Amino acid sequence: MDLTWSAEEDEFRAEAREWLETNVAAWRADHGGEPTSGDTRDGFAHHLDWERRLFDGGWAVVSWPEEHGGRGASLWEWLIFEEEYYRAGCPPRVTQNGIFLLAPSIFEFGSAAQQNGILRRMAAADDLWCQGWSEPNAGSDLASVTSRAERVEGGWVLNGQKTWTTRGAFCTHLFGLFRTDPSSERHRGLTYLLVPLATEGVTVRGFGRLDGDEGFAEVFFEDAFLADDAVTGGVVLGEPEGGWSVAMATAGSERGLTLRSPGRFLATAAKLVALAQERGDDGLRRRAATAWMHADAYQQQTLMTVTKLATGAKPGAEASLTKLWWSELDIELHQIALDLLGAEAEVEGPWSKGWQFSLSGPIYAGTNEIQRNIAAERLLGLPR
Amino acid sequence: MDLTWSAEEDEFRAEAREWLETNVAAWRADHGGEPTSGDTRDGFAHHLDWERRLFDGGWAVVSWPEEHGGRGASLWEWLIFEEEYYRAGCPPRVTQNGIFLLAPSIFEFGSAAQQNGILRRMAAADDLWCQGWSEPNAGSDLASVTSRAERVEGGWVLNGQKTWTTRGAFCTHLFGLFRTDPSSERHRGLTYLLVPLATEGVTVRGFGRLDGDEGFAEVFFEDAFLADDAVTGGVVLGEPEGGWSVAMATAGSERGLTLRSPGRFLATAAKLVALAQERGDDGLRRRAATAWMHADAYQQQTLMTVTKLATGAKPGAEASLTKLWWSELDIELHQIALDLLGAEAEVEGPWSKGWQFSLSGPIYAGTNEIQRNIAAERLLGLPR
Amino acid sequence: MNFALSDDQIAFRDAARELFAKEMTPAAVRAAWDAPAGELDRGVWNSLDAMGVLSLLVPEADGGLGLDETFLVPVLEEAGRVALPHPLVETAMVAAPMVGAVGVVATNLGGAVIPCACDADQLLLRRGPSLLLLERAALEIVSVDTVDGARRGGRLPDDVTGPVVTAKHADIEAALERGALGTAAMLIGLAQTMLDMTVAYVTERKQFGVAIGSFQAVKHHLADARLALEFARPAVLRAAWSVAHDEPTRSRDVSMAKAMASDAAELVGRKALQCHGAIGYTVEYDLHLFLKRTWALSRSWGDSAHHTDNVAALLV
Amino acid sequence: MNFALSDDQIAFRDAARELFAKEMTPAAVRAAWDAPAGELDRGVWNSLDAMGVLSLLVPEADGGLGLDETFLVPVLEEAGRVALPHPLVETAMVAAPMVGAVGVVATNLGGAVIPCACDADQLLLRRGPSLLLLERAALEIVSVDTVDGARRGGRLPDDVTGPVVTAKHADIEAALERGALGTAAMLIGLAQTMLDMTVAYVTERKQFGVAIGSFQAVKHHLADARLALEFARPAVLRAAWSVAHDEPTRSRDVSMAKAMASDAAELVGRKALQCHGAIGYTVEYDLHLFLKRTWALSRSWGDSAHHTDNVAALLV
Repeated sequence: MDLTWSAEEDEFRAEAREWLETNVAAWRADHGGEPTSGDTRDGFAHHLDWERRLFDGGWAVVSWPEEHGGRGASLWEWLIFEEEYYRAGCPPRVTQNGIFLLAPSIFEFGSAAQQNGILRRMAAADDLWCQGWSEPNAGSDLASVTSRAERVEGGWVLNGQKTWTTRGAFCTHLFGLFRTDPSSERHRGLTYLLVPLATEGVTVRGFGRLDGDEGFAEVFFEDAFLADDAVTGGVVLGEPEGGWSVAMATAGSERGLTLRSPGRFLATAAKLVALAQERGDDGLRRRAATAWMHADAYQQQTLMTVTKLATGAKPGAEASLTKLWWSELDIELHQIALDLLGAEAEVEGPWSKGWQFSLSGPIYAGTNEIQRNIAAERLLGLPR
Repeated sequence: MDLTWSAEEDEFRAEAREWLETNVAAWRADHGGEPTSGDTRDGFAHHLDWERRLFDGGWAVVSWPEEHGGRGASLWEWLIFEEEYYRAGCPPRVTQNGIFLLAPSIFEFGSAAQQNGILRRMAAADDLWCQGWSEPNAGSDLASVTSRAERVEGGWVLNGQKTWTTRGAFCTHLFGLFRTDPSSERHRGLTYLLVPLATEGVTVRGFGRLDGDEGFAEVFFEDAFLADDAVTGGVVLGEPEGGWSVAMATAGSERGLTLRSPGRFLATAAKLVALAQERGDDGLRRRAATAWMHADAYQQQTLMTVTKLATGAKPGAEASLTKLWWSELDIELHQIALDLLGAEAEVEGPWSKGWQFSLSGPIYAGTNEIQRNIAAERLLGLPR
Repeated sequence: MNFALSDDQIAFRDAARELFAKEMTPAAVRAAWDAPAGELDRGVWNSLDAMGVLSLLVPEADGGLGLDETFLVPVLEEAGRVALPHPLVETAMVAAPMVGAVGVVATNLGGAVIPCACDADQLLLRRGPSLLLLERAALEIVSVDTVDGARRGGRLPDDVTGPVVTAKHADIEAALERGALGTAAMLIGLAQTMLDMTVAYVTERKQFGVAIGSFQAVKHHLADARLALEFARPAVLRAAWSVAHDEPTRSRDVSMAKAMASDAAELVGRKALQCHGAIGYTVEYDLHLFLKRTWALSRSWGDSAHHTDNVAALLV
Repeated sequence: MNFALSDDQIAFRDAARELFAKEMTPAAVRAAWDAPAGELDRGVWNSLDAMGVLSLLVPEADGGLGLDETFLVPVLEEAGRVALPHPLVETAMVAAPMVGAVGVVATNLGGAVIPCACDADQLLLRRGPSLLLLERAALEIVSVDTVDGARRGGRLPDDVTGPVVTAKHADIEAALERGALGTAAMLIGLAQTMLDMTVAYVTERKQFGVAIGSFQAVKHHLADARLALEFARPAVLRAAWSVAHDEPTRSRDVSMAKAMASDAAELVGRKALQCHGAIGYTVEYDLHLFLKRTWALSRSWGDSAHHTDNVAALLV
C-alpha cells in the first residue's frame, strides 16, 4: 500500500497541467473567449479545432500506443491526465464516442489493417465516429435490433433506422449492429459494421436534446450499399454474426472505467464547494460537502480498481456500480448548485446546462435500472 | 368546502380532551408514573387496566354503535378523538388488533349472534384477540397458508402453525385463515376461523421483537379440537371456504383509514419540533419542519378522504398510499430525532424505542414493496 | 368539515379545463417559446378574461366576481396541467386584489426574472419597501434566456420608478403569499400531467417483449410519484382556504403548500424523465415543456428550503 | 500508487478473521448481552493480545509491534464483521499509542456512554482539557441501558479525577481521529455482514413460488446497499493511510471516512431489515446484533453530520 504518486507521475502531471492550461486558454481566446457547445453545428467546429490541438500536442489519446497517436501512458497516468484535463477547465470531448466506445473494440477485435486504418485518423479527429446502438424499439433491450444488412456481391445492403445517435449530424462514420441473418432472433445473427455516413442511401437528421442543442440524430438506411472496402481494412468488425460479443465488449468499456473519469466530477465538486461558501447556509454547505465526499470517494474507488487491474484482474460487473455512482453523483452536484442559486437557476448558465446534461446520466450507457439488476445478479448472485 | 369544525365537533373534542387528560394521568399514577410497555407481560396487565377505563368511560370504540359499547361517533369525531388521544399522551392500544382488524369483518360478515357475542366483550377487553395471518412460509404471500382445519362431527380439528402473532402470548382468542379443503390451492379453500387460545392442543410461545419486548408469538396447533360453539355465535366467520374474501376485507381495513390515524404522528411531530428547537442546528430544524409538514399533510389528506367517504365513496386502493405515507413518515420522524440526539440516541428511551418500532412499519400490514405494486397496478393501471 | 369543492368551484375549474384542452395544447406552449418578445398570443387569455378568471378576486363593487382563492386555485391547477405560459398567477392571483383587472400584469415579486415581461400591459414592481405599478410600454426591458423558453423572462434596470401601489409590509407579504399559493397550484397540475404522460408511455412502450410498466422498478418509481402528489394536493387546497379566510395559520399553510408542491413536482419530474428514457430527453417530445416549467416554478416565489424554514420559524 | 494491502497486512487481517470465525460467533455476542457488568468473557481478547493486535500501534521500543493504522484498520473491519463487543478500537487504536498496552481500556471520548466501562482494567477519561488514565477498580460506575445490549455502557460521576495522560489539544484531537477511523472500519465490517446475511436470506426465502431475491425491488434495495459499501470502503482505507503517514489532509480524510461509513452502514442496515421482513424483526434472529451495533457506532465518535461539517470547514 502506497498512496503517493511517483516522481515520474508527478512530472507527467506537471507536464500535462502546463500544456492544458496554456493551450485551453489559447483555444478559448481563438474562439471568442467562451466557445459554444460542442453539440451545436458551430460549436462542434470549434471543438474539432480543440481536438486537433490535443492530437498535435500528443494528448488526444494518452493511453494508446504511440503508433496510433498516443503516448503509451499507464492507467495511472491516464487518471492523472483526466484530473488535470477537467481541473484546467478543458471542454467535453466531442470525439469521445469513437475513442471510448469504438476504439476498445478495434483494439480487441480489429485486424491490423483496421487498427492502422482507423485508429490514428480517429485520434486526429479526421474521422468522426458516432454510435449506432439504439433504434426506436431497441433501447434498454439492445438485442431487439431490427436494422438489417443483406450480403451482396462486394458488400452489404443496409436498411432500417438508428436513433439517439450522439452528435450524429456532425460525424463522418457510424459503428453499430445490424441483423445479417434475417431468421435470427435476439442477440444471434447480428454483425458489427463500420459505416461511412456519406454512403448513398444513408440519411442523417439531427434533433434537439433536452437542453435544445442538436446533440442527437436519427440515421436512416434505405437500400444503402456498403462496400466491403468502404473502411480501410474492411467494414466488419470481428466475425460476421458475431457482433453481439463485440458490442458487449464495447458496452463493457462504455460502462466501465473509461467513459466518465473521477477528474470530471472532482472539478465540478470544487466549483460547487466554492459556490456553497459564497452563498450557502449551513444546511446547503453540509449538502455540498457530502457531494464533494462522493466525488472524492469515486477517485479513491477508482484508484483501488486500477490497483486491481494493474495486478492483472479483469474489469467485471463492478463497472455497473461505477456507472450508478457517477451518474447519480453528477445529478447530486448539480441539484445542490441549483438549490444554491434558487430562483436564479432558471437563467441559462453553466449550472443549468450541466443539470440538464446530468439527467441523461441515469438513462444512457445502460439505464440505472438495468445497472442495478446487473449489480444484484452478477455481484451479489441474486437469481435472475 | 368548509375547513372548520362544527360547534358539536368542538364540543366533542373538548369532552374527549378533558376525559383523556384526567384519566390518563390517573392511570399513570396508579401504575407508578410510567407504566412499562404493553408488549411485556407486566406492562400488558397495566395496559388492560387502561383499556377497561376507556371502556367504562365510553371511549374504547367511539365509532361503534352504542349497543356494542361505542357511542356511534362519525368518522370526523373518530379523527378528533384520535388526535386528542395522542395529544394527551395516551398509550398504544393493546386491543387494537381485535378492534381494527377483526371487528370490521365481524360487522360486515358476522351473524347477529356473533356480533352480539363478540363485539362488546372485545370492546371491554374481556376477550383479547390476536391475528393469525402469517405462517413461517406465508408472509407477503398470504395465500400460501398451510395451517389446516378438518371438518369433524361438531367442530374442526386444527393442525399447523401461525407466527408473528402480535401480543399472542397475552391474548385469549385468535382469528385467522385455515385451509379446510386439503386439495385447494392459493386463496381457494380457506376458512376464516375464530379460535379460543385455551383450546386443548393449542400452544402459544411468545418471543422477542426487535426492541426485546415479547411482542410476538408463535401459535402451534396439534390436533386441536375447535367446537362449533367455542365462540358465541359460531367459530366460522362468513362462509366456509370463503375465508379469503373475509380476510381481504380485514386486510383492507388494516391498510386503510383506521390502523394508524394522523393524530398519532401529529403528536410525535410536535415533540420532534420541540426537540429540534432545543438542540438542533439550522439543517436539522429544517428537516424537522419537513417531517412536521408530512405529518400535517397526512391529516389534510385524511380529511379529504373522509370527505369522500362521508359522501358515499368506498375506500379504494388509495389505502396503499396511506400505508406507505404513515409508515415512512414514522421512520422519518424518529430518524431525525435520533440525529438530534446524536451519541445519546443509543441510550434506551422513548425515541430509541419509537425508532425501533417505526422500522416495523414498512414490513407489517403488507410490506411497502407490495403496497407500491398495488398503487402502481390499481391506481395507475400499470400492467401486472 | 368538508374538503370537497362546491358545485360552483367545480364548474369554474371544469370550464377552465375545457378551455385549456382546446386552446392550450403543447403546440400552443411551443408557440410561446417561439413568439418574439411582446408577441405572446392572447387568445386563451381573452377567453379567461371573458370567463371572469382574471377578475375573480376583484370585489364585485369594482367590477370583479368577488370570489376567493378557493375558486382560483383549482383553475390554476388546470393552468399547470397545460403549462400555460401566460402570467395568470401574477395577474389574477397577485395583482388583481390590489390593483383590479388592469390587463396582463408581470411582476418581479416571484424571483430572479420577470416572466412575460415584454408581453404585459402593466408591471408590478417591488422596489425597496414599495410596490410600483408601471405601464410596460414606457419601459426598457432586457430579455433573459431561461431554461424554459415559454417563461419569456425579462429584467429591468434598478433605477426604474413610478406610482406606488402600496408600501405596506403586510400588503407585500400577502402578495408574496398569494404568488406562492398560486404557483403551488400550478406545480400540482404540472406534476399530474407529467405523471399521466408517463403512465401512458410505460403502458405502451415495450422492451424485452413486455410493457416497461410491468417492471417492478418502473412501478415503484411511479408509485412514489403518485404518493407525493396524493399528499401535496390537499396541502395546497387547505392553504387556499386559509388565505381566503385569513386564518391565523395562513403564512405557515402557504409555505407548507409551496414546499410540498415544489418537492412533489420535482420528484414527479425526475421519475417521469427516468421512466421515459431517451424519448423524454429530446425537445421534440412534449415532456420537456412541463419539466422545465416545473424547475422554474419550484424555485420561484420561494423555493422549498425557503418555505420550509418559514414553517420552522412559525412552529416555535 | 498502490491501494492494495501488503502481504503482511493481509496476513494480520486473515489471522484476525480466522480467530473471530472461531471465537466470536453470534452466540458469543449474545453472551456479551447477558454477562453481568464486569464479567465480559476475555477469551477472544487474550487471543488478540497474543497476536499482538492490542499493541500493534505501540512502538517496538515499548514492547509493541511498532506498526501503523493501515495494519489495524483491516483487523477492525473484521471485528465489525462479527460485532465484537470488546473495546478494541478504544484499547488498540485510541489508548495504545498514548499509554501503551495496559489491559482493557474503556473511554468516554467516543460518545454519551462508556462502552464496556465495568469490564475494563483502565479508563481513559476526558475531563475538561485533559485526558486522565484511571484504574477501573477504584471507580463507581453506573450501568446504562443501551439499545445494543453488548455495548455494556456505563457512566461516571463528573467529579472523578486522577493522573493526567496529556492536556495537549493536539493529542486529544489525534485520539478522537483514531477513534473515528477505527469506528469507521468497524462499520464497514458490520455493513458487510448485514449485506451477506441478507443476500443469503433472499436467495433462500421463497414467496409466490420464487426466491424473493428474484423480485426487482429486492434486487435494487441490495444493489444500493452494495453500492454504498463499494464507495465507503476505499475512503476508510485511504484515511488509515493519511493517519499513518500524518498527511496534511488527515483530519478531512478521517471525517470523510466516518461520515461515509456511517451513512453506508445505516443504509445497508435499513435495506437488510426491510429485505428480511418479519424474521429480521425479532431478537431470536441474529441480524439485530449487527443492526443495533451499527446504530450505536454510526453516532459515536462524531455522527455523519458532525464529520460532514468538519469536511466542509476544511474545504474552505
